[in-house]
Amino acid sequence: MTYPPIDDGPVAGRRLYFDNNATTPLLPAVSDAMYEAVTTFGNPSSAHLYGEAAAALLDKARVSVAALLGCRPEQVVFNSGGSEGASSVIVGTGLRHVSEAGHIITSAVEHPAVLRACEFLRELGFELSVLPVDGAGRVDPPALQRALRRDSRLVSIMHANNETGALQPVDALSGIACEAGVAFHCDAVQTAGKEHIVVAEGFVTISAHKFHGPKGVGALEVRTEAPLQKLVFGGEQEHDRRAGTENLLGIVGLGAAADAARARLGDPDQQSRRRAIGSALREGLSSITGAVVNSPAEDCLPETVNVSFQGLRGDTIVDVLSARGIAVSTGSACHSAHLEPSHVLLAMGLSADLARGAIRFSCSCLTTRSEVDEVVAVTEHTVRQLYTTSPGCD
Amino acid sequence: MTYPPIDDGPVAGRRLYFDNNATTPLLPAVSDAMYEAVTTFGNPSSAHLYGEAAAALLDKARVSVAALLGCRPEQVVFNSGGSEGASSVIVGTGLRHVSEAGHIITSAVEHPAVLRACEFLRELGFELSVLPVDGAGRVDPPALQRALRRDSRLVSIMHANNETGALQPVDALSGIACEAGVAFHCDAVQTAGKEHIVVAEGFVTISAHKFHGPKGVGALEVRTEAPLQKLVFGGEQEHDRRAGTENLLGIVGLGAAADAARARLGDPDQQSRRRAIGSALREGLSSITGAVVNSPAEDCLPETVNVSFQGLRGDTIVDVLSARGIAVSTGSACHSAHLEPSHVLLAMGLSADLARGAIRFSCSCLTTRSEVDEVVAVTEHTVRQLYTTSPGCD
Amino acid sequence: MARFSKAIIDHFTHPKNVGDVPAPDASAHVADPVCGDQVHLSVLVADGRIIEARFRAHGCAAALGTASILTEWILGMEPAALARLDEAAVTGKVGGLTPGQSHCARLAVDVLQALAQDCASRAQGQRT
Amino acid sequence: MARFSKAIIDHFTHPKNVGDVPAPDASAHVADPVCGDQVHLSVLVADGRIIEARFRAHGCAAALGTASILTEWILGMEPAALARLDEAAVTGKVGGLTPGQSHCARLAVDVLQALAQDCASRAQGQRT
Ligand SMILES: Cc1ncc(COP(=O)(O)O)c(C=O)c1O
Ligand SMILES: Cc1ncc(COP(=O)(O)O)c(C=O)c1O
Repeated sequence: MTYPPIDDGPVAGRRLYFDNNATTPLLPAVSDAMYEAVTTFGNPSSAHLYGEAAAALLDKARVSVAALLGCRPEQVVFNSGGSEGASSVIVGTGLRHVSEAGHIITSAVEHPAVLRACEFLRELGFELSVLPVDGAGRVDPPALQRALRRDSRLVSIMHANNETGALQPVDALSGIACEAGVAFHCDAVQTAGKEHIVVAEGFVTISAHKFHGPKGVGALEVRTEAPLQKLVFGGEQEHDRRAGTENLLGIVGLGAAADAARARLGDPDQQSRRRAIGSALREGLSSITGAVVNSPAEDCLPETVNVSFQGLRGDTIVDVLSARGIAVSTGSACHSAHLEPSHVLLAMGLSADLARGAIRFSCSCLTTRSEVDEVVAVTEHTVRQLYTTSPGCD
Repeated sequence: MTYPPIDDGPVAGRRLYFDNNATTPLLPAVSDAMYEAVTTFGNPSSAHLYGEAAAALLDKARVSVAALLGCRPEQVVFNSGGSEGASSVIVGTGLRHVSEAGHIITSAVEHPAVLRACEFLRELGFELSVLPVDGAGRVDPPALQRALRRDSRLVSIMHANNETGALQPVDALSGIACEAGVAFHCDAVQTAGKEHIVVAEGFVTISAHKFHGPKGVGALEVRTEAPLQKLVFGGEQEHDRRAGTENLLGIVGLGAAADAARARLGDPDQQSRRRAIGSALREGLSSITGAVVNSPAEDCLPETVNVSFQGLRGDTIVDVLSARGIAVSTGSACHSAHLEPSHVLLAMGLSADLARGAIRFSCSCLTTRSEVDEVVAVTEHTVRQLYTTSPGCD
Repeated sequence: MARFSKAIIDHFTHPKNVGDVPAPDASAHVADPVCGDQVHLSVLVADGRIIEARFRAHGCAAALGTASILTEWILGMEPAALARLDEAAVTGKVGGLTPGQSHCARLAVDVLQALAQDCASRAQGQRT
Repeated sequence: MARFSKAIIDHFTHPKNVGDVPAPDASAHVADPVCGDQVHLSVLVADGRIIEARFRAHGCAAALGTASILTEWILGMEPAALARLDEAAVTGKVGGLTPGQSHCARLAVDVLQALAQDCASRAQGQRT
């Protein structure tokens, strides 16, 4: 796929987007569906033809998302994306139990949407257990079993890690929580549209823009009898679980993205192509001098390759690659001159230096083999140049 | 304007949309801006060219919204719409003061987004004062003064009422709260884009879809030093006040809608046209036998005319008009066979029967004079027919 | 499912047989205590069959449409047959009702039974 | 403002004068204790002017670009003049720095001053 050009790119012509875990471009089928829906402008709650036409689009999208997730349409609660999804379950749990507080369990490698919300609950008086991970970034199910207490209110563990692609055994984890009668939340933002999500019982958060839908729209799957506290109040939209006039265009886009993702998941050719592209990327990058691959070899999203270059800084590599028309990321948000090493890589046992040298390459279904080859070649050249420039090298 | 056709409308050709307080169609300038932005798909937080291009769109929209509101761009926090805006301030206040609780003040005519959130705070242990309104639906500023207590945490009063269009004296009300050192929130969802919003100091909630922007996107103006508790946790988007990957297309649409609204507000011709259309609608409806106009004659959005037909049911009139291709609403959400009279009209002193007979006609800048004449004629015909059918009439 | 069947829309936008039959052979008025909907039916009977029917109604649009449909449906029926029409029959006749409109079928059955009863008691009255 | 000036991008993608001058007349190495950025400069001086300069650097892309720019900028200057270049001058020369990159100007000023000092002390050493 050729990506749309961006103004003032210094490397004429080259545009390689390998930051699909940050966000993905809309598929043509998604933008077409949204274009078509622009004229259906009614409020889905309105009791007239304009409202009914809008409500029909909403229903259709709900069926599409339910089909992707393998749940019933009424178990789908549309919202504004992954951060709201996670916050609504976690902060909602805090609000429901605010007077007696209690205990919350999460893992050390969660996205800030989960970690920050859990830390907020700690401020409200809850106790927080943060389960450690092994070198592959995985939580050990028996560790969850041991951490559970009588006053545990919620277990929140992600499916695929956004920085490394490592998959958690969420089926086992949700089963353990469920058996103990504790509500389970799975942040499946990085798996939705890429892998089947197998959660025995619980809340599942997904976000459209990670699988070629629009940004700022997502869904919470409520596959549980556990109560869900409303966070956004107002009308009785979404079966009275999330108020506010619905983001109709965004939801139509989410529905179209879900349809396309379901087709990919069911297509063996697309799945083997996806694995082949991922392997080529992983092998190409791992052969570069100084490279240490941080993404586990097994049980990992093939489209995510997290790699550190010993002695180099990830943010510098990202900036030089960006100037060469290649979009990748450090995987951790970098807000200051002082580069914080990724909490995910530190939890996996990497040294701070190696963690600071990490960059994340992430593909999508639009990524081609020749793009992979080009990105590996340019990365190799860039890494070699940075080593040459380093004070300690020759 | 001719509205897009809707499938299966039984009155061939007629499509009159008079439910603009529920939601509005996108202006062509808005959908054009969104179409154009579809290819700028980067994540605004990403440190590469795709991210920078997306961040530039975000910045531009923020400047547009700030210009409409007359504030600084960094005072604008984008969110998912009016319900989130109101809930974030109110529930956020609840969370900040959850241990000691305190006192909250609102009015009897607020939108459910505010009322339900305030009632939730009452469940958390807060005391709630609900200020009454006069026959025009207005809060008396001295009543706010008297209601304020030392432990008051928040005053939340709307600008224009969504059912009647009545404007509250929010400048005076915010001044009183502010002088007492109490945070003020103004639900300006119905005024944004139609009237200048004059709030001395406080939080102001707006929603794009009420002024020809897309649904599911809005903004909170933070024109105050009062602290704002995050409700959606995660990254540091929106100056660390609202996490989550931004609804980029929606925000671009909101920005374009704000530009168009600012142009209308500054154009005396458009303003006098707007008032002329509103007067024609009001006069036409009020001359129908049995009509009682509930919208105040002064200090009211000209585009909103709430009218009751004595002895008739508003929901029935809405359904018959809808079958005739005319979209209006009862003004209050009707969820059951049992029609709840509007809490707004009851607070203004209407009898339950008269309140049940209310319907709301609401125009936008796209409404034409001939549409007004047609809607008045069809309403007159419909009302006469319903009177003829009624058991008590002849 | 659309909120209203085509038949109901036709009838509430263009109601048939509105008003009262002058000097009716039977009439009935029922009201739903919950939603407040009211239906009034009056008929002329000749040779043991309904030959004219008119309605008045107050309530939701579906109730109005249903009442109008009744006035056409029952023409030619024997009054006693009215009492055998049940909610399912009414719902089918009007082209379907949403759960929120099911009270319209109940109301229709109630008014038809009341009408059948009024016919019967007047016939009784004539006989005695 | 874009995150990097055109000059900085040019220099970090195509760095000039990477490495060490063999048998330098002066050299300097500074490190920022906060962000860990390091710059190493070495120069040849002839007739009281800098005639060759090379750098090595570790740090953010702006620091790398700035160091590369320095090696071209200081050619032809008298070593003593280096100590008079301040952060504003560096910032202007590199085409602007964002607030998050201002440490690059500080680092540049530090390494230039250290270099001027090294030149001065070596000249001192030759004279005595
Ligand atoms: C694992 C994970 N969880 C949550 C989020 C937050 O989703 P959103 O950006 O849609 O709020 C992201 C992405 O940003 C993510 O990768
Ligand atoms: C006065 C008022 N406040 C709040 C809202 C809620 O806004 P939104 O639907 O964007 O959540 C609305 C409209 O629905 C409104 O009219």
